[in-house]
Amino acid sequence: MKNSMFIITSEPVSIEEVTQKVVRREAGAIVNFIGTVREFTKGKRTLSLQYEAYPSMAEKQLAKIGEEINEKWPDAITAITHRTGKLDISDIAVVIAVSTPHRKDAYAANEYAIERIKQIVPIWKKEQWEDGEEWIGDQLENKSYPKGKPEEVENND
Amino acid sequence: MKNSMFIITSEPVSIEEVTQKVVRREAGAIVNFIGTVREFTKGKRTLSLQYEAYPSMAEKQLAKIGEEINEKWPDAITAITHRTGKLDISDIAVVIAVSTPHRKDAYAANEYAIERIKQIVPIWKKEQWEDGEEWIGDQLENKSYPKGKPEEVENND
Amino acid sequence: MINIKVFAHLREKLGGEQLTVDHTEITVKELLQELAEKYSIKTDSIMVAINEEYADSEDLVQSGDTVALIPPVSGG
Amino acid sequence: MINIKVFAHLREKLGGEQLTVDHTEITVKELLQELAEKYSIKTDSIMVAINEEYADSEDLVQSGDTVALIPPVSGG
Repeated sequence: MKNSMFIITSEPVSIEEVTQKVVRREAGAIVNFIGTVREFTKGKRTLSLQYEAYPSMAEKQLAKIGEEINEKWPDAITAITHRTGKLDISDIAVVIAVSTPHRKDAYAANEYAIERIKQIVPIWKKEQWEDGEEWIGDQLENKSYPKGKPEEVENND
Repeated sequence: MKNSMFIITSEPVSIEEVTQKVVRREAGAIVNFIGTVREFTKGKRTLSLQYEAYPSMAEKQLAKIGEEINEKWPDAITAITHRTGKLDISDIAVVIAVSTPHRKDAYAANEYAIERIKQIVPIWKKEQWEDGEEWIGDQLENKSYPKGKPEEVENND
Repeated sequence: MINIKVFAHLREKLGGEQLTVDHTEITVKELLQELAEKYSIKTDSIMVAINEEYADSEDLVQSGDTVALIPPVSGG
Repeated sequence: MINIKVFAHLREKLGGEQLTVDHTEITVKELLQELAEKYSIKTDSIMVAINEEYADSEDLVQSGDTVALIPPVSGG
């Protein structure tokens, strides 16, 4: 399973390991995105994070992002590993690696991947602060899915 | 010297090592660019590459790119290591790591760094093919610097 | 019988990872209405997956299917 | 004396990494003209650095400076 290109794991994520999966003779460019736990968000101090996933579906959705990337950038190869469980400040939550023959495509495809993860992959983040904790993305109910599923394109920061 | 953020080295480059230099509590996003030796360029097969640098000046120019990035993206931290000497297919020539609080800046600053490396850092690549070898970027003399130095903005692929 | 997986704040609210409801066939929309009433949850922002694929509100859930209630995701 | 470092194809063409020329003071432009004639090299595409900083064609090179002839770069 560790050899799969799209993984949900409770183990620490190795940048090298994810990157190695996309190295190939045809590619001259690899772009990585590494999401780490940030201490301050909008002035509020985070102590730690808890990530929960629906792992089997999340891996399918990551693979779907890989397919979408191949429709848009046929020469790109993508590997993504997302961690679950308790993470401390600066721990790695996600590594996305994309290799392409030319670098502009690697940047664009990589950025597309992280945008899509935030839209369609069933993973949830609970922030632990000094004065409480909260699941992110739900409690304000400021998002709704009238169609019962995510739109194809939707931008959230 | 290995602790410096901007390094020219004849040793293999570690993605982890360069990335670790930019990890910090304030940053939630790291983008890496990893330039590897590609086998085919415009249909021509490369056997290996030789990189030569003017190391002391090249490290100063890399540091200058870091300063330029901090003018444009004040919250970004940049580390760059470029290798010299003989490289085989898929070997890493350069690793650029940029960390920022928010991801869009990390992508933009990282792409800026690789563009600038290709403009102002005194490093030269010699391609070895089956039927010969050639220093890249000079032999066609299709570039000229009437002012004796590179323009501030110039795009080459 | 339809198995229903719940996650994140919903899992905490409903006190478990899995519920079951007894239907031979029901639309996603009807199922959400039933769950909203039974468990006093808001379902406006809930996405639904049937057997690990996102579903539309008019899609049919059948006995034996696994449904997941998916609150707005926040990975990455 | 002015030290001149050369790189890449220029180094191979001139058969070494370092040349010297004897001037107390000379502009970049004049120095390039002199080198172009002396070594039969084209200097249109050559950038010049004085003591590891890029220089303009009107900048002055002085005795003791290290000049680098920098062909179009191709790193990355």
